Amino acid sequence: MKLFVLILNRFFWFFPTVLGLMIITFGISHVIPADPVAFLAGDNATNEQIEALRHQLGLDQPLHTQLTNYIFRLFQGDFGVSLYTLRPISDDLSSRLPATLELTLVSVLVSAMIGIPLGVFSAVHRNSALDHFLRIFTVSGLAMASFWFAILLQLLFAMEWNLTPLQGRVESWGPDVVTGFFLIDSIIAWDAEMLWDTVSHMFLPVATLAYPAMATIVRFTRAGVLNAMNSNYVLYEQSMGFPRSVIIWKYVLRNALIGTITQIGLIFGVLIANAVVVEAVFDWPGLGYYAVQSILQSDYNAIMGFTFVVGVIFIIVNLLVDISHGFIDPRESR
Amino acid sequence: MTQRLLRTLMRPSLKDLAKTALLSGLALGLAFTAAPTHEAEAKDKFIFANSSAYNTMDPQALFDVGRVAYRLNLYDGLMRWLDNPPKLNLWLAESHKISSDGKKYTFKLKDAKFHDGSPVEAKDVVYSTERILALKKGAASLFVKVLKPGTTKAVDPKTVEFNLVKPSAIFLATIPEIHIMNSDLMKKHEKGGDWSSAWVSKNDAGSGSFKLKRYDPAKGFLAERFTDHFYGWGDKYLDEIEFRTVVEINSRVLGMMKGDFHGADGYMPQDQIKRLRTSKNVNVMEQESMRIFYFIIHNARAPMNDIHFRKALSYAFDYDGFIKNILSNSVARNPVPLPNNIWGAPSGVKGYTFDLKKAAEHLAKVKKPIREITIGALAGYGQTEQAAVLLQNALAKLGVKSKIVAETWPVASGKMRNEQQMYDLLPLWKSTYYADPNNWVGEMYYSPNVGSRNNSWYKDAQVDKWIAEAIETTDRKVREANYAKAATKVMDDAAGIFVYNTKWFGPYSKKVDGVRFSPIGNAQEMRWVYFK
Amino acid sequence: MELTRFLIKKLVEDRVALLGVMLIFALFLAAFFAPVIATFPADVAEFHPKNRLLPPDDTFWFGTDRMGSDIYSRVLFGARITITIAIIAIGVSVLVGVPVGLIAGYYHGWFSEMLMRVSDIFLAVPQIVLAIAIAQTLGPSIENIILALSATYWPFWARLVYAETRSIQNETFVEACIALGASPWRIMVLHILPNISSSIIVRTTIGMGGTILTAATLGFLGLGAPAPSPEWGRMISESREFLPMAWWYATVPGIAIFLVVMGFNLLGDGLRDILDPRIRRSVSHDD
Amino acid sequence: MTTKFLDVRDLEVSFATDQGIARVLDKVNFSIGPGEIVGLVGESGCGKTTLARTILGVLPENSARISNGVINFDGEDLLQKSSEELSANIRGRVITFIPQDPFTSFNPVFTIGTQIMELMRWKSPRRDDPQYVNSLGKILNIYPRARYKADYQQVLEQLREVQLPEPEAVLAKYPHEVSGGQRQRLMIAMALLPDPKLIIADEPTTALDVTIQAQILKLLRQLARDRNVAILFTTHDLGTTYEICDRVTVMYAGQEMEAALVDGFFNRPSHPYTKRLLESLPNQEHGIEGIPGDIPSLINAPPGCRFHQRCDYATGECSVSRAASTEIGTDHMVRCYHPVSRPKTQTEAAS
Repeated sequence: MKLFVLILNRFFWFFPTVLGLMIITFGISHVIPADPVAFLAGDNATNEQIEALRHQLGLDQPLHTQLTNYIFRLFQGDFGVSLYTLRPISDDLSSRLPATLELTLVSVLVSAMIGIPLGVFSAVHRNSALDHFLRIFTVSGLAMASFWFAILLQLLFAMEWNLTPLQGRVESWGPDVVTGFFLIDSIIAWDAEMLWDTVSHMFLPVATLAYPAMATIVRFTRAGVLNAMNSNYVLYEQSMGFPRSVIIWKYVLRNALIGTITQIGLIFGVLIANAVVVEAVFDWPGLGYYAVQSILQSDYNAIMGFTFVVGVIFIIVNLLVDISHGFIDPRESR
Repeated sequence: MTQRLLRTLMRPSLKDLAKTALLSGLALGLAFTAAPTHEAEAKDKFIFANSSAYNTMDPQALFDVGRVAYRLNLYDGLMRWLDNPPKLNLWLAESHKISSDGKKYTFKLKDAKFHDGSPVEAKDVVYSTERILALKKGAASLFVKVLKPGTTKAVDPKTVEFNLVKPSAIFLATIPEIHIMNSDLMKKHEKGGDWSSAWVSKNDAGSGSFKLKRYDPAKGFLAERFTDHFYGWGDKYLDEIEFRTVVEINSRVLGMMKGDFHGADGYMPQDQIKRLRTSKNVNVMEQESMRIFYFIIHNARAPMNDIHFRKALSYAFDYDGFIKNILSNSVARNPVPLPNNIWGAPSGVKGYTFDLKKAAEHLAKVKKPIREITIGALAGYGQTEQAAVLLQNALAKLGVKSKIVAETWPVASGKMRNEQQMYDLLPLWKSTYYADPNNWVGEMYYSPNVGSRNNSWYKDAQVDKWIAEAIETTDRKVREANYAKAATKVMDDAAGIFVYNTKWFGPYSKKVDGVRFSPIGNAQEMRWVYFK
Repeated sequence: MELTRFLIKKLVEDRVALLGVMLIFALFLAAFFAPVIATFPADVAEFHPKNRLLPPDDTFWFGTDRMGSDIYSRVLFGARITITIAIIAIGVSVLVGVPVGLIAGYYHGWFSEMLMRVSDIFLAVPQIVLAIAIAQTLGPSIENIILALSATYWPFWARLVYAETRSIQNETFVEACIALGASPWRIMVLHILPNISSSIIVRTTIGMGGTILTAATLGFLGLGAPAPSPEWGRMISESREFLPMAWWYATVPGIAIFLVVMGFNLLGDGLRDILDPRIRRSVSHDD
Repeated sequence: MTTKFLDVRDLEVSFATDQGIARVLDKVNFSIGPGEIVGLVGESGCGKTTLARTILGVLPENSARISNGVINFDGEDLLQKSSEELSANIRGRVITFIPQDPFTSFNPVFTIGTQIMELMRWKSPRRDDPQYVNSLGKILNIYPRARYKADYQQVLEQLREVQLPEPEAVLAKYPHEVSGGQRQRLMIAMALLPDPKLIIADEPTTALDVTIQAQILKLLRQLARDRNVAILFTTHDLGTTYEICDRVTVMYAGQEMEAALVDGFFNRPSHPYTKRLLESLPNQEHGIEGIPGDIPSLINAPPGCRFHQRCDYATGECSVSRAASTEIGTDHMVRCYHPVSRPKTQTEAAS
C-alpha cells in the first residue's frame, strides 16, 4: 500500500514540476538580448516584415497569453522552429535523443559493472593497498573536468597512439535506423563490422562519462557494504557457516545496492547533463552536440527545447528511481 | 502485499531474462564470426570533411562559402563561376542577351533535366527568382534592390527574361546565385505559403551534377552522380560524394592523414597545414583566394568619426606580428578593401604599417577624453579573437581603453545591421560571393548599402559617385578605374583596418585529381574531381 | 569559536583533508600573489606573437599560448577569476538558499510548501544545463556566469537547510525558546542556524568544487569571460585547434582545475567525516 | 562424570582496543557433554558472548587474537582448523547458532524462505547424500532440484515443529513482516534444521518480552532433548538457567569461576562470587551492586582471580595467581583458594 501512496504522490508532483520547468525556460527565453524575430526574418527583412512575423509567431501578445500558448504548444510536443534552420525543433531533438540515450545508458552500465565490484572489493579489503589506490582513483574521478579528460583521452588514444577513432558515432552513416540505438540496430542489421565500428567509437566518450560516475558508485557501494558487514545478520550468516562469497556477493551486496541504485538513477541524470560537453568534444551527434551548436548559433528556441527535454528526462528518471527504490527495498513498502 | 506479489511474479521472469541474455550473447558471438562483412565499396566515393554543419539543404536559405557545397553540387544556376581568377561561364543558360538600356536580361536555356527527370524550364527560373525575393534569405540581398517581384517573365519554356529596376553591371555576376529549383515539385510540398521551405530544407529539388541520397543535419549529406546532368560526363568521375560535418579540426586533419577523408576545408591554421604536409596521403593545394580580412570601423560614431582616430587605429595594428607570426605567413598583406588579385585593385599602394609613434601623433589630434572602445569578435573564430586581442594590446600601449565582446555570428550579424548596436570595431572576413570588385568595396562602402552590407556607416559622396557609376556602366575601363579610386579613398580615410587576403590551402587526398579551385566555390564543386 | 578550533584540530589529524586544505591554500596564494610569483605578469594583456606556441622551457615554464603569452603566468592569474566566480556564486547561493530554507523549514504552510516546490523545480534540471541556458541568453561574461551559477545552485542550500531545520525544530531547546517567547527570527538565527551550520559548511565546501567545474565548463563552451581573459576553461578550448602539437596548452590549465577541485572535494569529505556523525558511522567505519 | 564432547581448555582471547590489550578470556576452561544443556552465566561484558563466538570461530578478524588454549570438539581441536574448513564443515552443520537479537539477525531484504533455503542449500543434512548429488551440479555448484524439494519438506515440518502457523505463508514473507517471537522460533528452526550436535544460543530471549521468553525456552529445551542436541546457552538470567539447564558455568570478568550441575550450583554455591550472585537474586539482572567495588577493567587486569578486589575471603595469593579448578563435589568444579561451603568428601565421611 505504502508503495502506491509513494507512487501516487510522485505522479501528483510530476506535472506541477514540469509546468514550473516550462515557466523557467519561458522566462529565460524572454530576457534574451537580441531580437529572435529580426534574426528569423532574415538579413534583408524590412521592419514591416519583422512585425508581421512577430505577429505570426504571437510574440506581440501580452506575456501571460504568450506563456499559456507556450505551455499548450509544449504539451503538444511543439517546441517551435529553430531560428537557424526553420525546422521544427521537436524533429531535431527526437532524431538526436537516441544517440544521447545510447551513450549515457552504456556509460551507466559500464560504470555500474566496474564500480560495484570495485566498491565491494575495497570494502572487503579495506585499508588494503587496493582500497587506498581506489580512494585516490575515485577522488580524482570526481575532480576531473570532463571536457579536459575527454581531450586528454583524444590526445593519447586517438592522436598519439591512434588506437581509437577521434570523434563521431560511426565511420559513415550507421545502420538503418530501427531503434536509433546503433548497437541494437547493427545487430538487427546483422552487420559485425558496423557493430565493431559503433563500439570502437564508444570507447573514449563512454570512458569520459563513466569515470566520474564510476567514482561515485565505488564510494557509495563501499560505504553500503561496510555498513552491511557490521550488521547482525552478517554475523549470523557467518555463524551459520554460509560461504563467504555468498554472504558478500548476495546478502551484503543486495543491502548495499539499495543505496547505490538510488545513486545510479541520479548519476544517469547527471550523465545526460555532462553529455553536453562530452558530445561537443567528440562530435557525438546527440542532444548535447545539438545544444552546443545551438549555442554557437544563438538558436534560443533550440536551447530552450533542449533544456526542457533534458529537464523532463531528469524528472522522469528521478521518478523512476523513487519508485524502483520502493520495489528494491521491501521495508519501504509495508 | 501487492508489490510482493509483483516481485514474486517478476523474479522468475528476471531469471529467464538473464539466461536468455547470456545465451543470445553467446549466440551472437558465434554468429558474428560467420556474419557477412562489407566488401569495400566498388563505387568511387569522395568524402569531404567540412568544418561547419549543413543545417539545411535549401539553396536559397544560406549564402556562405563554408557550406557552398550543397548548392554547387545539387543545384545549377544559369551561369557559373569557374577557376581562379574566376571566370563567369554559361551554365544552364545556352546564351544571354542584355538590352541596350541594360535593364532587360534574356536567357535561353539548354535542355536540362531535374533529378526527377522533368525538364528545366523558364517557369522554374521564374519560380526560383520569386522565391528568393519573397523569402529574403541568403543571396536575396543581391537582388531585392534590382528586381521587383513579378517582373521576371517566362517568354517561352526555354526563354526567361529579367527586368531590372535600373541597369546593374554586377547583375550578371550575381546570376549564379539564383539556384534553379524544380517549381512543380516545390509547389507539391508547399505548406501555408512557406515556399516549401520546410520540405526543401531536407530534400533536393535541383538539377545539379549530383542528387541527394541521404541527409542528416547532424552528419552531413550524401549524393550520387546524376547521370542525366546536362553538362554530360567524361570517362572520369565520382559515383558518390559525401560532405560530412566534422567540427573538430583535429578530426579533419587526422582523417585526412589516415586517408579516411579525401578533402577538407582550405582555411585551417598553419600549424595544422604543416602537419598535413607531413602526411603521405595528403597533398595541400595552394591558391591565392579572394577573401579579405579586415576590421569594420563604425565611422558614424565618436571617436571613430574622427579621421585621426581611425588613422591611429590603422597604425596600431601589428600587421607583421599577425601575418608573420600568428598566421605564419599563410596569408598576404592586403592594404585596401579589394583583394590584390581582383581586377580594379589599385596597384602599388603601401597601406598602413604597425607604427605606434605615428598612431600616437594622430591620437594627439583627437578630442579628449576618449571613451572605452568595444571591439567585437566572432565566438568560435579564433582568428577574430586573436586579431581583436592584438589590437587591444596596442591600444592599451597608446592609453586607449578597450574591451572585447565575443559573440556568435548570428548575434554579431544582427548587430552589424543596427547603427546603435554595432560594435565600434569588428574583425571579420569578406569572401567572394561574386567575383567583381563591387563584391568588396562596392558593397562595403557604398552609402545606399548602409545597414545592410555597409556595416561601417561610411558615407562619402565621392566614393558613392564612383561606385554608382561603376555599377551603372558596363565599360570595364571605367569600372576598373572607379573601383581603384574608391578603394584608395576608403583606405586614405582609414574607414577600416585592412589586414590580409587569404591564401587557400586545400588539403586533398593524393588519390584524387581534377580539383578545380574557384574563390566562389572553394573547390567544392565535385563534378570535375576523380580518383586517379 | 570552539567549532573552528575543533575543526582545525581534527583536520590536522586527517592527513587527506589536510592535503585538501593545502591545495586550496595554494590556490589562494596563487591568486593573491599572482603579480609577484608570475614570471611574466604583464602577459595577461601583453602579447608577443614572435614566441607563439613555444614548448615549456626554463623561460616559459609551461610554454606559451597562441598569442605568445606565458601560460604559467596566465594560469596564475586565472586562479583569481576562478576564485572570484566560485566565492561570489557560492556566496550568493548561500545567502539566498539558507534564509529560504530556514523560513520554509520553520514556518509550516502553503508559503513554505511553495518555496520548496520552486527550489525542487530548479533542482529538477541538471545544474550545468540550466546554467548554460541562462549564461547563453545573457551573453558571455564573467558576471553572467556568476549569475547563472547562483541562480542554479541556491536550491541545494535551501533543500539542505529546510530538511535540517525541520529535523531539529522539535528538539527541546527550540521548543524551550518558543516557550520563552523568543521571536522567530531570534530562534532561527541564534538557535537553529548555529546547530545546522556544520552541514552547511560541508555542503558549501563540496559545492565550491562543483561550482568551479561548472564555471570552467561554461568557459570551455565559450560562455565565459571573453579573450584575452586567462580563464582556465577558455584556455583549454583555445588550445584545441593547436593539438596535438601544443599539448602543454591544454594540459596545464586542466591540471590547475583538477588540483583545485580535488582540494575542495578532499576537504569536503574530511569535514563531512568530522562533522556529520551519521555519515561518519557508515562511510569511514574502518576499525 | 560424563564424556566431554566440547572441551575448552585454557582459552585466552584478547582484543586490541584504543586503550590497550584487553584479555577478554583469561585461561578459561569449559566443557559440555553430549546432549547436555549448559548455561553460561555472567553479567554482560564477562566474556560469555566472546566465548560463544570463539567456539564458532567468528571473532572479528582484525581486532581479536586467540593467544592460547584448545577447543576440543569431538576429538579435534577447532582452533587448528582453517576458517574455510570451519565454515564448510563445522559451523551450521555440527554446531549451529541462535542469535541474541532475532530482529536484526535476519537479512531485511530477502524473504525468510530465501534465507532458510540458502541455509539448507549449504547445510542440509542431505548435502552429501549420494542420491541427491549429481556430478554436473557439483561442478556448476547448483542446488539439485530433488534435494531442494526434500529440504523444502523438511523445512515445512521443522516450522510446524516450532509451532509456526501456516509455514508456506511465513516463508514468502519478509523478516519485518513477522513478529519477534515468530522470528526467534524461525531462528530455532534454522538452528535445528542441519541437525547439529551442538547449538550455541547467545541470550536467545533477552530481546523478547517475558511471556514469550518462557514459551521459546521450553520449546528449545524440549526439541533439544528429543534430538539429543547439546546446547550452550549464554545468559545473565539465573532464573532461565535454572529452568532449562542441566549444568551451569559462571563467568566473571573473563574468568570462569564455578561450574556445576544446576542443583549443586543453586544449592551449594561455593565460589564467593557465585554466592553473592545468588544472594542478590531478586534484582540480579542489575548485576551485583550489593558488592562494594566494581568489575575490574579487562585492560591490564590484575593477575590472579579478577574477583579478589571485591572478595571478602581474598588473601594475598588470590592477587598473585588463580587457583586450579578443583572438583569439590560430583561434577562440581570451582576455581578458588577459599571455597565457601566445602561439603564433606567421601573419606572424611568414612572416618
